[in-house]
Amino acid sequence: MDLKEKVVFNERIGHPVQGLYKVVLSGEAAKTARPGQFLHIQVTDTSDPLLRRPLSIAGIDPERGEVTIYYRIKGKGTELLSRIPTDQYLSVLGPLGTGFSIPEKGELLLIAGGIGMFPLFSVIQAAQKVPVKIKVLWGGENKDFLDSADLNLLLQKGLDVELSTLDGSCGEEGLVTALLEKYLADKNTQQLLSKGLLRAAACGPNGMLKAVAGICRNNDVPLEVSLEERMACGVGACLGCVCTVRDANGGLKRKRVCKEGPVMNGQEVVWDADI
Amino acid sequence: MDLKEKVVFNERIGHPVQGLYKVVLSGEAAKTARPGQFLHIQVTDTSDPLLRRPLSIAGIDPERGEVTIYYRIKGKGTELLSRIPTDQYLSVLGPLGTGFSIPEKGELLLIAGGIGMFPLFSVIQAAQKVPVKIKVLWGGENKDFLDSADLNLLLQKGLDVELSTLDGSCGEEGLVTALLEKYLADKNTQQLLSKGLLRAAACGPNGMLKAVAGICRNNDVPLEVSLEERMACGVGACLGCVCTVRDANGGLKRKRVCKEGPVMNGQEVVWDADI
Amino acid sequence: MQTFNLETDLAGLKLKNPVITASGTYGFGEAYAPFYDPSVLGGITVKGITPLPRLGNPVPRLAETPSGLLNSVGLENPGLEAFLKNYLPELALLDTAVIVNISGFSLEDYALMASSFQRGCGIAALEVNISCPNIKHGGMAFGTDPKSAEEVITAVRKETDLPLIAKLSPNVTDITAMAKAVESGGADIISLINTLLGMQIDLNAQKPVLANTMGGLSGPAVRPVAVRMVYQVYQAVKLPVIGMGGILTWQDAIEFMLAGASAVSIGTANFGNPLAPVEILEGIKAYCNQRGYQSVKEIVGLAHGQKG
Amino acid sequence: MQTFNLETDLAGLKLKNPVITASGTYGFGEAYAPFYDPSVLGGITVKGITPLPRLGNPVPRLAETPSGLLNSVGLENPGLEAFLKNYLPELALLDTAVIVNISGFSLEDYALMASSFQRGCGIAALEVNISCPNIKHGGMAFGTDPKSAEEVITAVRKETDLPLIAKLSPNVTDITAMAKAVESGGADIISLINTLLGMQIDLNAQKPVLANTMGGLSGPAVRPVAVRMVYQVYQAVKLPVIGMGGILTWQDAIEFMLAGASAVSIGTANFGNPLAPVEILEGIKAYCNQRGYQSVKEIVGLAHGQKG
Ligand SMILES: Cc1cc2nc3c(=O)[nH]c(=O)nc-3n(C[C@H](O)[C@H](O)[C@H](O)COP(=O)(O)OP(=O)(O)OC[C@H]3O[C@@H](n4cnc5c(N)ncnc54)[C@H](O)[C@@H]3O)c2cc1C
Ligand SMILES: Cc1cc2nc3c(=O)[nH]c(=O)nc-3n(C[C@H](O)[C@H](O)[C@H](O)COP(=O)(O)OP(=O)(O)OC[C@H]3O[C@@H](n4cnc5c(N)ncnc54)[C@H](O)[C@@H]3O)c2cc1C
Ligand SMILES: Cc1cc2nc3c(=O)[nH]c(=O)nc-3n(C[C@H](O)[C@H](O)[C@H](O)COP(=O)(O)O)c2cc1C
Ligand SMILES: Cc1cc2nc3c(=O)[nH]c(=O)nc-3n(C[C@H](O)[C@H](O)[C@H](O)COP(=O)(O)O)c2cc1C
Ligand code: FES
Ligand code: FES
Repeated sequence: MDLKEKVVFNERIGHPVQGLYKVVLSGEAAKTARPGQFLHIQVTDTSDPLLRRPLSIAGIDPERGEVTIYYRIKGKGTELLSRIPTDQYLSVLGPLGTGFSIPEKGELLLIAGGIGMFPLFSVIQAAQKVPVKIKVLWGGENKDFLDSADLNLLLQKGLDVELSTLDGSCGEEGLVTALLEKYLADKNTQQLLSKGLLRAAACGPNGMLKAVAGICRNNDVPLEVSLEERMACGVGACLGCVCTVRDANGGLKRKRVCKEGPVMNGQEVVWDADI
Repeated sequence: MDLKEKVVFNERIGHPVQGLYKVVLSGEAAKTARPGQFLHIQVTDTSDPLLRRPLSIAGIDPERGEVTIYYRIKGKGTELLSRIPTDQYLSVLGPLGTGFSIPEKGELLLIAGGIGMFPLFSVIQAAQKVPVKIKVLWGGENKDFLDSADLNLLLQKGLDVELSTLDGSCGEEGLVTALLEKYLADKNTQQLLSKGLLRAAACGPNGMLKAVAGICRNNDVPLEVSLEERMACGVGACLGCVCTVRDANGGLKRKRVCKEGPVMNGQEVVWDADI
Repeated sequence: MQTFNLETDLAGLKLKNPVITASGTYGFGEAYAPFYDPSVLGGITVKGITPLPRLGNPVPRLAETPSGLLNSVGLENPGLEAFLKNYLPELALLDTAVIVNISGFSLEDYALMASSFQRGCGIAALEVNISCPNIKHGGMAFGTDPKSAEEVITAVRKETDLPLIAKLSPNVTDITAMAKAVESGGADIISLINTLLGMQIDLNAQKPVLANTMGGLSGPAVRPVAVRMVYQVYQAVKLPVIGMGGILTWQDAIEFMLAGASAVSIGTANFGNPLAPVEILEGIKAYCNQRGYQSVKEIVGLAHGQKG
Repeated sequence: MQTFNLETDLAGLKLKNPVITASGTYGFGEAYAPFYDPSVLGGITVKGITPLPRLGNPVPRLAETPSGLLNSVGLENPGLEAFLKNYLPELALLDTAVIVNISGFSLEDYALMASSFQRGCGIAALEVNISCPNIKHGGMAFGTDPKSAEEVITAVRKETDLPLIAKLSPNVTDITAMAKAVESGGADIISLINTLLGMQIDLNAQKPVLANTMGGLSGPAVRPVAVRMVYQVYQAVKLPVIGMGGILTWQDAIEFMLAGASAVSIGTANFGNPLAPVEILEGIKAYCNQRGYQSVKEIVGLAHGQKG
């Protein structure tokens, strides 16, 4: 669980303005990692910043013993991470948390907002090994972002991808939720649905996930979402990272995003819980 | 005063157990630096550690625009410094503080304890440009330390060097103060002294400097000492780094080691001031 | 080396070594079990419990600060009943001193909690949290006024025969007055410090980062304040002290012990380094061995010179 | 862009911009002059002065802590007379608000100091340090008890017509009680926070690092506590607030202003980055410009929602 992983690649990808990086770690993590899990990474050995940084696993190569992570420079922690040279070892906790379930048949609909695509890369990797069809809906700010965030990786795999951008510079203009609504309204999709052969997995900003959960509920699509919340321990000890869920009896409960999540049943999450 | 200096060399020297490093900085500092001054160096851009680290200038090359510093890994700050790769820029304040005076004739006696030799390297460099004779007394823990601390540099220059070590592994067994007493008792030295042609400069641990000051007072040798004290600002603003001096009227005063020092009149300093 | 003794005894609370984990940072003893066996530690303190279950505060509950962490978990816990049923049995099996941390919003709350724990129930001591700064309607008042603090401890003392640890809040003008108050109230041991009240503001949203506005500051940022308070309390009262607040390394732990702590508690450090308590224990051992002490008790309070 | 107004007015203390330097971290205005012209700042606060010259505490006076600095300078200063003769004339020439920080060990001390400074003497305001934790025989008492704090301010108020800044100590249970006390005493402005009392212990020597045992903690480590106190004081009293405590960057400065500070003071940050005050000023300007504010006053207290 507490690993020393060797940095074998850590470089900026795409256009500098997007601040996106890809890091490949070699070590034990790859042996047990499942799609949707995350690593809790120490970015410095001084006490500022004090906490580790949670980053989702985007690629798993058990044979080579490598995991891939994509990250965006947000603040001090990710900035420090981006400066770590190859061959250096990182202290890593993980793989942590629950993973996405990979259905064995039918269609798996992946819905991503922005860098929410990254954890879904690992889902694609796993799903391509089973006879399930993959459909990707991905919304980003603009074409530059999508290109920078390794859109090519999906296209090269020959996947069925629909895109949306806020400025219309690539795919549909608008939100990924519009793509979702259109796709679910489609006759073929309805057929799949009626046979219980469609499942969805989503990752992205909270507002988007909430909207996706609403649409999926209206259409009876089983949905898994990957949540983000500020984390301290990453292992269920501090209760810092909770989300609110409604249990079978309608009562409210907390679940720890790091332990019972980050992947949760999309219908059980209470979005914008104000308690 | 606030400079960006480029690290052109930063490597361990000598035996690893000694933890000694040499760093060469290229930039503006070399243009105005005088022997005995120090640089106040930022070792990280996070807030832990918060303060800069004061390090003495050991070598000045105005033509190449380079200053050399020797340092010993003591704690977190010097450890972080040792990890800084070449070609990176460091934020440096300085050159700061007073310098040693270099007499134009007679003999300059340099008395060093341990890594206290390092600032005196810059004195030697300067003194070799004027017709003053240099005599070095240097005490260290053992031969391994002296070798690691670039003893060769002195020997190569053909300087008149006497050594002492605590374990007798090199030079006399014992303290550098014993070398000093013996040297001052010497007839030739007494002659120089009586003609007012001997001056001394010392750097080392406080206890040693106190003893050296006592011996020099007894023998009427003018003495400059370079002091160390914990520093925050390095520029005279915080009053954190004071030493106590006795003024002409016998009254006690504070002087700031960073501003009125680090080089002070050895006879004016009140050692072990308990107020 | 072999004769060196790590055992320590804090007014009836026997510990096999002086390293404990701090309440709220170690779950109910299960969270770090995948990393090492908690039984190697002197003790573990469980998350603060209250008479009734609590959902705690909304998120965000965490904010990182320079060398520090703000939290406003708000005492989320399953409540007394669920604790006794679902957690205590497992905890009682551990070969380490289990300390239960209790919080309440009235004297009756505290008394009720205390009456549920007695010698032989599987725990080693009760820690009374009179200082949690996260709860708007309680907690704070008890921990920042000597009289209320004494009352709580008196109320709890009546209800249990377990060793009683009073956990002090640092958000006070005079920590020694608080220490004396809980001493009069009948506490056996004092633990300190709980978190310092702090906050952070989001520049984009132009509002507090924590949903609860304010939170408790922990981590190395607060260590100098914690060491100072341990030092002061050691001089002010006779009770043994459990020191905590920003201990990351064994050096930090020794600092607290020299200041007067008979044992140390590790909190926020767990988050960065799950093995911190184990490494700290090893470091304490090495420091004492190297200096030739026979027992870890010998270093307690040495920084005071005479008294030590 | 051109119409943006950096000027601010704190109850009669006019500042051309809201960035000030903190007492004890800027000498008498000369230390950072080689780096930039101090007149670009809104104000500078000079080292605390006392009626008589003081040697201050023995060394070591400094100890570094995680993201923090402990100091026990002990109010070393040349004394009132030498200040008036040797420092004030130069200071009066600066085109910035010069704030003189005064400390004392009795009400008479404070009154005496205050009577020496009046409008027109070349300074813009008097800051009363009732909170210096470094002096064993004074300071602390005034700053940690509301009644004494009010007395000091009342005594000073009688003696000077200058704008009066009361500088509060954070080492109190209830900062709002202190704020209300100095408001009743007649303070025009409140500045906070002074340093938190802390200490560090040397593991080899097994004694406190600072010769004076304890010292005042400053720097980013204390920022969450300082922001919290500014936020609380802003709600508790009507006086304008000068916020300080661990401000390193313009982001930190904005945090204090959103919490309710009308101006900010830069202390420990100077030591790491002599240009910090200038860079912070630029950052405040950019933040306000980017968000379309006309005046820097508009952001003060925004984190309070309604009230702001
Ligand atoms: C389970 C999980 C998986 C994640 N996977 C990825 C990923 O694959 N790629 C990626 O780029 N980012 C991912 N994130 C977000 C990433 O953790 C944050 O962007 C990062 O912690 C920011 O740190 P910082 O120091 O750069 O930013 P700062 O803004 O300086 O961080 C300040 C504090 O806020 C916390 N914080 C800030 N943003 C977030 C956030 N979105 N989620 C949680 N905590 C946050 C930080 O951890 C830190 O404690 C994930 C987050 C979670 C919880
Ligand atoms: C004017 C001056 C010149 C110096 N020149 C040299 C030199 O040329 N080579 C060299 O190796 N060392 C030199 N030193 C000592 C050097 O500054 C310290 O060893 C260094 O600051 C230790 O930092 P650290 O983080 O590694 O150690 P830590 O022990 O972790 O430092 C903790 C704190 O104590 C302070 N501190 C620790 N030791 C000293 C010390 N001896 N003097 C002042 N502050 C100290 C640090 O600055 C820091 O704030 C000099 C000191 C001064 C004041
Ligand atoms: C996330 C978190 C939750 C905490 N919960 C509790 C609690 O329930 N009861 C309690 O007495 N202290 C609680 N504390 C305080 C710690 O037990 C400890 O006193 C404090 O964090 C200082 O130590 P540290 O700096 O080592 O963390 C909590 C601290 C943190 C960080
Ligand atoms: C070295 C030093 C000396 C100080 N001297 C004084 C002083 O004389 N009078 C005073 O009111 N505050 C004094 N202070 C407190 C600062 O003015 C300021 O309130 C405190 O350091 C918090 O701000 P900062 O974190 O930005 O430094 C001093 C602080 C430091 C670090
Ligand atoms: S991060 Fe600590 S419980 Fe999830
Ligand atoms: S280090 Fe600040 S005055 Fe010398």
